[in-house]
Amino acid sequence: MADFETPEFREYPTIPLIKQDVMAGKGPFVSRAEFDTDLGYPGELPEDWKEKTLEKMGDLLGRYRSLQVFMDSCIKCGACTDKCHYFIGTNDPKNMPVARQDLMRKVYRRYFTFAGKFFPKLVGAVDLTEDVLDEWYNYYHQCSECRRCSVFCPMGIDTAEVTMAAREILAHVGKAQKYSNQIIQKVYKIGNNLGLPGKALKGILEDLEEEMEDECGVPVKFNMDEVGCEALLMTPSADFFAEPHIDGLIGYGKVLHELGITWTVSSKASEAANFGLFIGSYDNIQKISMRIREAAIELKVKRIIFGECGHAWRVAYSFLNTLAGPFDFLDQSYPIPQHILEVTYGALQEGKLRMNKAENDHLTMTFHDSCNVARASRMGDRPGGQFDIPRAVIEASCNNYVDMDADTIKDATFCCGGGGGLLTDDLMELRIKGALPRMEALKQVTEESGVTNIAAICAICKSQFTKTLPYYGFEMDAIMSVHQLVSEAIVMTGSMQEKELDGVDEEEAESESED
Amino acid sequence: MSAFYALLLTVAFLVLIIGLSKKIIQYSRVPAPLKIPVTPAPLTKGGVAVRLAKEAILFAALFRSNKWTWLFGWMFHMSLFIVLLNHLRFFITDVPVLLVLLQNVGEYAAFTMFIGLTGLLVRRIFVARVKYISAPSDYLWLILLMVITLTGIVMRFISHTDIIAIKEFSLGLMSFNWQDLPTDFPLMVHLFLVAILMILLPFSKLLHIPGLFFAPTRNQVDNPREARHISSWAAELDAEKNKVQPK
Amino acid sequence: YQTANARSQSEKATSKVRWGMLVDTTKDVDWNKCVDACNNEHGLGNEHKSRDDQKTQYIRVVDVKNKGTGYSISLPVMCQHCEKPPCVDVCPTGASMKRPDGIVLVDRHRCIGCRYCMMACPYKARSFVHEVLSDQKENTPRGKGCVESCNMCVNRIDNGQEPACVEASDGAIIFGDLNNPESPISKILAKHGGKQIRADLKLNPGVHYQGI
Amino acid sequence: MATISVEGKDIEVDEEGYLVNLGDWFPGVATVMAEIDEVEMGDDHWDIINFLREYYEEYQIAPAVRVLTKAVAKKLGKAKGNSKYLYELFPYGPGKQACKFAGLPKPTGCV
Amino acid sequence: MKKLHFLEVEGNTKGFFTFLGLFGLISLIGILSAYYMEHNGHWVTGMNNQIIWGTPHVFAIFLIVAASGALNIASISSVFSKTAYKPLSRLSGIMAISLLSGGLVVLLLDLGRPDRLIVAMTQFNLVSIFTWNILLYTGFMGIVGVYLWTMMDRPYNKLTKKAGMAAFIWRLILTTGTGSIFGFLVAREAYDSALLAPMFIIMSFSFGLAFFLLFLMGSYKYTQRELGDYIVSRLKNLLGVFVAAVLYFVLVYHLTNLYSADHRDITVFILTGGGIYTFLFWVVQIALGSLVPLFLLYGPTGKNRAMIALAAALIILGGMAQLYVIIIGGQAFPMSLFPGMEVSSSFYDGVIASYAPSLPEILLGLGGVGVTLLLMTVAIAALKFMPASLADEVADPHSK
Ligand code: SRM
Ligand code: SRM
Ligand code: HEC
Ligand code: HEC
Ligand code: HEC
Ligand code: HEM
Ligand code: HEM
Ligand code: SF4
Ligand code: SF4
Ligand code: SF4
Ligand code: SF4
Ligand code: SF4
Ligand code: SF4
Ligand code: SF4
Ligand code: SF4
Repeated sequence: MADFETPEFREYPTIPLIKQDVMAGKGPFVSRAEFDTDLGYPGELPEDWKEKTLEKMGDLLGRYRSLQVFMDSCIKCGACTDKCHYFIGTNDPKNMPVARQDLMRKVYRRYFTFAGKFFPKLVGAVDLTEDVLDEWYNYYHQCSECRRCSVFCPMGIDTAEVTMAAREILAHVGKAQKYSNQIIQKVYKIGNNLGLPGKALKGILEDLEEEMEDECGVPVKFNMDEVGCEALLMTPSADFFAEPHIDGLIGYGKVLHELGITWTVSSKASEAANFGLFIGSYDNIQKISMRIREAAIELKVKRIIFGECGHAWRVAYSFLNTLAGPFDFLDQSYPIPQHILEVTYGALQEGKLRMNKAENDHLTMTFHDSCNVARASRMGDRPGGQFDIPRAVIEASCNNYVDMDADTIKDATFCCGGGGGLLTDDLMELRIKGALPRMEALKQVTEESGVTNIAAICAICKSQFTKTLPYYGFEMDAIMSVHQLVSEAIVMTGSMQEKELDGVDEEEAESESED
Repeated sequence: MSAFYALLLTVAFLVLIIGLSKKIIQYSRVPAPLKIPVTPAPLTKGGVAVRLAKEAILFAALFRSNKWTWLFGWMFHMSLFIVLLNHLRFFITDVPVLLVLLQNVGEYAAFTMFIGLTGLLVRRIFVARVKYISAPSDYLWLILLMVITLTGIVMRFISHTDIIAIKEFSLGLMSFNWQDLPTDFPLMVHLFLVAILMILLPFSKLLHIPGLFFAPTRNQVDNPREARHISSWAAELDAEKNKVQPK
Repeated sequence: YQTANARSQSEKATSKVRWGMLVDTTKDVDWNKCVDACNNEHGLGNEHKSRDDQKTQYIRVVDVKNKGTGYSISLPVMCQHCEKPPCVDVCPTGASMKRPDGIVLVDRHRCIGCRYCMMACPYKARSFVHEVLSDQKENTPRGKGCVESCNMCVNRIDNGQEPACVEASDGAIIFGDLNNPESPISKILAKHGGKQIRADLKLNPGVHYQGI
Repeated sequence: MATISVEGKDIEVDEEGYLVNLGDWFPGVATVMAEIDEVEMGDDHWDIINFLREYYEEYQIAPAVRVLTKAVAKKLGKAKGNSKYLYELFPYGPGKQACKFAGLPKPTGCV
Repeated sequence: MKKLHFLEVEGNTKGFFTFLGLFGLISLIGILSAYYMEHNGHWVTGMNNQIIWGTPHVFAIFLIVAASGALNIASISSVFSKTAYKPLSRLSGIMAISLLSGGLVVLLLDLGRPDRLIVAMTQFNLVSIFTWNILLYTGFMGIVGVYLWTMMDRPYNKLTKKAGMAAFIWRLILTTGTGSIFGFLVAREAYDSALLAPMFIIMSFSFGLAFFLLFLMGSYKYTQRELGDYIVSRLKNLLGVFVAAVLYFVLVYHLTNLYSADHRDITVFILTGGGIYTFLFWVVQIALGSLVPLFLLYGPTGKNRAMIALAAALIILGGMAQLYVIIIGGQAFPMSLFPGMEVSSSFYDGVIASYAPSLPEILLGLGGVGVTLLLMTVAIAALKFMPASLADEVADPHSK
């Protein structure tokens, strides 16, 4: 199926030697005008692309302090060079974070700095040519904007910011990426990334309600467009559509039901994800975020709860208040927005949920810190809550939990390899190779501690894992949602599981389980 | 010769101050429209100060990242800091007691600085990854600093210059009362290169000095849910969109 | 740091000579006069804070008594200017040194005050300066934290004078060149013999005694 | 834009091999696409493809994996009502490969 | 046997900062004491022209000797290929460096002119064993540093054995060198024995291991990591062997001295002369520092962690007493200018010298211990020295 080789596990992680141009190429499919125009981009390379490029670059330098400072302050110390999973997996030196930044920095120096204007050779500045633009396109679509490099950079330089700026500039000269733009366009037209129309969504949710009734004997509601619910649930559309995502959705439903929180999804804003982040476009991030505000107002909810999704949670946690706030019309006694894990964790702390961990005894779990949660947002009220809370929830749901190697978790976590708008089939080689470090860490715990499954809290991670796991010799369904574990373990009041466990009314329980 | 150096050093100093100030003003003017601290990040301003101090003084991130680079880089920077403190005695008449004490130990900082620089240069030449990302200027900076250090060492430990005259010269510089400068070769080289360094600093990667403190990934407080973060042009953009309001 | 070396390379300090002393303990002299002369010469006794057991003594009077016979004598003991001085061997910095002319002394610019030489000296000839001193003699700029001992009054010898204690001994101590068979000290030693303290240690001190 | 030729007709497909105009589909298209992907089409495959087309007709979207597996289970028995079975039929995934053969647009997003 | 993982200690906790502050304070007090002595001169101490090396030297030599002993664990693992000790070898290496640093700081600050450190480092008298020791100490740091590097950087693991061998040989020489500082003092009867050097080596094993065991138990307790019985019981058994060996050497040492005319007097003085040295020897060194620990380690309490810790602490105490007796007792006994005669003078010839440690001396000595612990604390938080777990299934090679 693949025309490339899956990298081999190394005996132990070492810094690879560089291999020039392994990943040279054209990059992912370029978008077409039909997808671009709604987003405010031209769709094709204009005549005066060079001026436009530099103009946009100057504009961004004046708009983002991050970009301006990062262009100047890299000391070329090389600390970041071995930190990117794409470099480790591909060995292409242009996938070293600093080299990736340098693609733009070389042009920045040539046109925006004194030294580069007069001594380009000395400081490694280059002219802007179409080749350079192509190289940008290729390599800035080999960065999942995971920020791992910035954790290790002594200057705090975040390559993701540079990547976003580069993609924004590229889009402005008609070199946008098809995958992301097509999806954003679908969000504008239909309401979610997948293009699930309201009718289909309703059908799925009704199906789930039936299933719950059958399985637990409890009327767990999966509302859509219900006005007057307590909470608006924002979750990635993948949670309605894909496996194992949907098992997570069932978990949210059970938890919220058990806590007596009425909730609904909105057909208008049926997508938590915000791909505007990937293309680095402030306007689009804001436009997409605004739907949430509108839905919350229309449905008259008191709180907004986000499902398991890394990039969605980053935008929600860090930007939503800025972009679509102030949310003074919501109940201020809850965090705005709140993560479903914060809800579940809080309830567990207060002893409001009954968990039967034994349900998950056949599993030995480990946890993949989804990088956008780990390095770009927070949960709970203290720094690092984003690490402790998911683990606490997992450990409340199952008896066997093991962490992967300390250098590959928490804020040093390795990206799954599919984030940042790269979760597309045309980048499969990159995705598989970029998954190497994560797979190695997983391999280690499967061998040493008998780990069977890995949980994640991001829709992209889950999809990416289902693709990459088989390449590395694991089972495709080893990836699970955290709330899938919760869903298995939770004992809802009045459910068949509760009766079974408590032995009350055995006959009835028996007769029901038989049919 | 003295006049040339006096002029050179004065110009260099002015370039340094003006150039650096312009950059710092630029950095503080460009908005940071979104909250992008790398988490886990501190929740308070005090916490941010501690975080930045750890980075500036201990090079904490670099330590996590690469122990060898940290070793040499930190050795170089701390030594440089001590050397610069020691240099204060050329420019102030009342040297504080602490500084006098420091100078006993401090004179050897030149050597640790040189070792640090050598380590960094060796790494740049022999580690393929680092070599790949290095432009000619990256080597030249290290060499420039090594030569400054070497000439300094020569003056201090091998062929002594007339410190008294120099002190007069530098004090004179500061009061625009130009004095004669001894014309020792190491001193000439030393001062010339120092002037070059001061002139180039605002246009080079040495902008990492202010850059570190302006990086939004490190200097932002992690409180986006608690406090609404709005920057200038983002606010304009906000106003344009007539936002839906609850009825 | 060339000060003392400069001296040793001066004309007189050659290995052709070996300065030594001969102490005649049978003469009835008040050895304390020698002690006073030494203290006076080198400005000793200006420690004001040190306890008695911390004060410097270059030269001291030792009373020896044979428990069996009851026979007893007194004799002055100072640095014996050993030919193979352990103090020099052990000194880590080379501050303890022996000049070619046999005089053993401490280079105060080099001494780090480790006191290993004191541990090594079998004659307890050395003292450590326990406090900040002032009013030192110009020729003996003693200082806190350094070790010192009898330096055979190098300052006087290099000026052609005899050591202060010799001068004060009314002839009971003879000073001279042990290498020169014609010198008075060599002649007397050749004729009447002399003994070294703890000769068993084979350090061949430059100070010899009669009557012990 | 690329084309594939089916029974003498040139049919437009996009970079990834999906039909550009959904109306162009007829069963021969699926057969040819399967040949290109080296999948041998059997009755089981056709069951799925027909189901996909029916679902799309009604909802304007490919069915979610869960919906599909349920439908398969209903029709072919519980043993086959899981995604493993579907992956056996369509190695690159029922969502994507089967949709392509069925002439549906590619479901993109976080899947 | 589960796989071994090393992990830094969490540095951002209250407990960590408490320990950091505590050890920092002890170190600071030590340095301030040194400054006080330096500023005034040594007249403020108990030292004098007879007792030349005082309490700080006892501490310094203890730490230096223990440093070489602490490396023993690593050597056993990589030189003698005992896999059971492999989990401990990194900690052993860094502890050797820390102990040596602590000792050297004390030694340096007790100099009459510590400001001339550079003289000591640049002007060598190659005849002096002391000079050799300075070279040995710096070399030791370097070699152990390289050794640690080969242990901690995976690609260089293959060199560990060689580096370990070099470190092993080096430290034998080093301890012999430290012992020889005394051995070369021909004038002093107490030290003039060929047995001193080997005795120092075995003492180093004992003190180093006791310190190591104590630190290991303490640090695992406070970081809530698991420390299994296997490791503890192997270490405590080894410790017991070393204590017994030291005891044996002490016995032989004193017996031979009693039979040699030259050394009889000093031996009788220490063993029966009464006074502080006799007390320290019999009560602290022999009883509290050797016999009681042997009982605690091998007796019915042998499995009780608290008792093992107590035994290690007592061994350290006994070791300090032993060094005090050797160093200060040895100086207190008068040198004989005229063997067989009775001697007296204004310079305290022929009398037992008096010495009472002063507070600043003790504080300086403790400061050295503080520096050691401070370095260890920083080190285990900064780099991966400590196994994340030493539970039996990780540490015991017999567990499957
Ligand atoms: C620092 C200095 C005085 C100053 O304020 O400048 C100095 C300081 C001391 N001298 Fe000196 N001497 C200093 C230059 C000299 C000089 C001049 C020179 O070197 O150019 C001499 C004369 C040499 C000569 O006459 O040839 C000098 C001849 C002595 C002597 C006599 C040596 C001798 O052999 O007679 C002593 C006493 C001794 O060494 O026992 C002495 C002893 C000392 C003592 C130990 C005195 C004291 O502590 O009270 C001082 C040691 C302090 C230290 O830290 O080194 N100092 N001393 C000078 C350091 C120069 C240097 O670093 O090299
Ligand atoms: C059963 C037996 C020997 C026998 O046949 O009687 C045994 C077997 C064994 C056996 C055989 C077995 O368990 O079947 C093995 C092989 C285990 C394996 O899985 O590879 C074994 C690997 C060791 C190893 C690992 C060696 C290696 O290279 O891996 C070590 C560690 C070492 O050498 O540092 C080790 C250190 C001891 N071994 Fe061991 N070992 C025994 C005692 C000991 C110790 C604990 C004796 C003691 O009381 O201290 C250790 C003696 C150390 C020494 O003399 O230096 C002893 C009883 C073990 C028990 O726990 O019941 N044994 N002993
Ligand atoms: C006005 C003068 C002046 C400036 C500015 C100056 N130096 Fe120096 N530098 C000196 C002098 C004078 C010395 C000799 C210092 C001494 O003897 O302690 C010296 C010495 C040194 C030494 C030797 C170490 C030492 O402690 O003396 C180094 C290294 C050094 N300078 C580096 C630098 C660097 C790097 C800079 C700037 C970034 C710098 N200097 C700026 C005057 C200056
Ligand atoms: C005013 C002039 C001046 C400038 C500017 C200057 N130096 Fe120096 N530097 C000196 C002098 C003078 C010395 C020697 C001082 C001495 O002998 O004490 C010296 C010595 C040094 C030494 C070594 C000796 C010591 O005292 O530690 C170093 C290293 C050094 N300089 C580095 C630098 C660096 C780095 C810079 C600049 C970035 C710099 N210097 C700028 C004057 C200068
Ligand atoms: C209180 C402070 C202070 C003042 C005022 C001061 N200096 Fe200095 N000077 C120092 C210190 C401190 C040193 C350091 C010596 C060293 O460590 O190298 C020094 C060193 C020197 C030296 C070199 C000594 C050596 O080590 O070779 C000379 C010469 C000198 N100063 C001359 C002057 C002259 C001339 C002036 C005034 C015009 C002056 N100093 C003013 C503090 C001062
Ligand atoms: C607040 C002050 C400063 C901080 C926090 C700082 C921090 C750093 C860091 C973390 C690095 C990367 C690590 C390395 O490779 O060494 C670095 C590199 C460097 N710094 Fe600084 N620095 C500071 C001031 C200075 C100053 C004042 C200079 C020069 C005069 C300087 C010159 C350099 C150079 C030349 C490098 C590159 C080293 C190389 O080539 O690898 N720095 N700095
Ligand atoms: C305008 C200002 C400066 C003057 C007048 C000046 C003068 C001198 C003089 C006279 C010496 C010789 C000192 C000696 O003989 O001991 C000297 C040495 C030195 N200078 Fe400067 N200097 C100046 C600036 C700097 C600067 C900015 C640096 C470094 C950044 C520097 C570094 C050194 C060094 C390192 C030495 C050698 C150390 C020594 O000889 O003690 N100087 N300088
Ligand atoms: S770590 Fe940061 S400063 Fe260093 S090379 Fe990478 S981006 Fe540049
Ligand atoms: S942000 Fe992530 S993917 Fe991008 S360069 Fe940095 S480490 Fe690589
Ligand atoms: S997948 Fe993870 S690591 Fe990669 S860009 Fe997204 S958040 Fe960053
Ligand atoms: S990528 Fe993650 S955050 Fe983004 S929409 Fe998909 S599931 Fe949500
Ligand atoms: S799914 Fe992948 S890309 Fe998304 S946050 Fe998780 S690791 Fe990052
Ligand atoms: S008597 Fe002592 S101080 Fe004098 S030379 Fe001999 S050993 Fe050295
Ligand atoms: S005290 Fe001074 S003279 Fe004596 S050994 Fe130590 S350094 Fe040498
Ligand atoms: S020779 Fe001089 S220094 Fe020595 S004892 Fe006699 S007087 Fe004192």
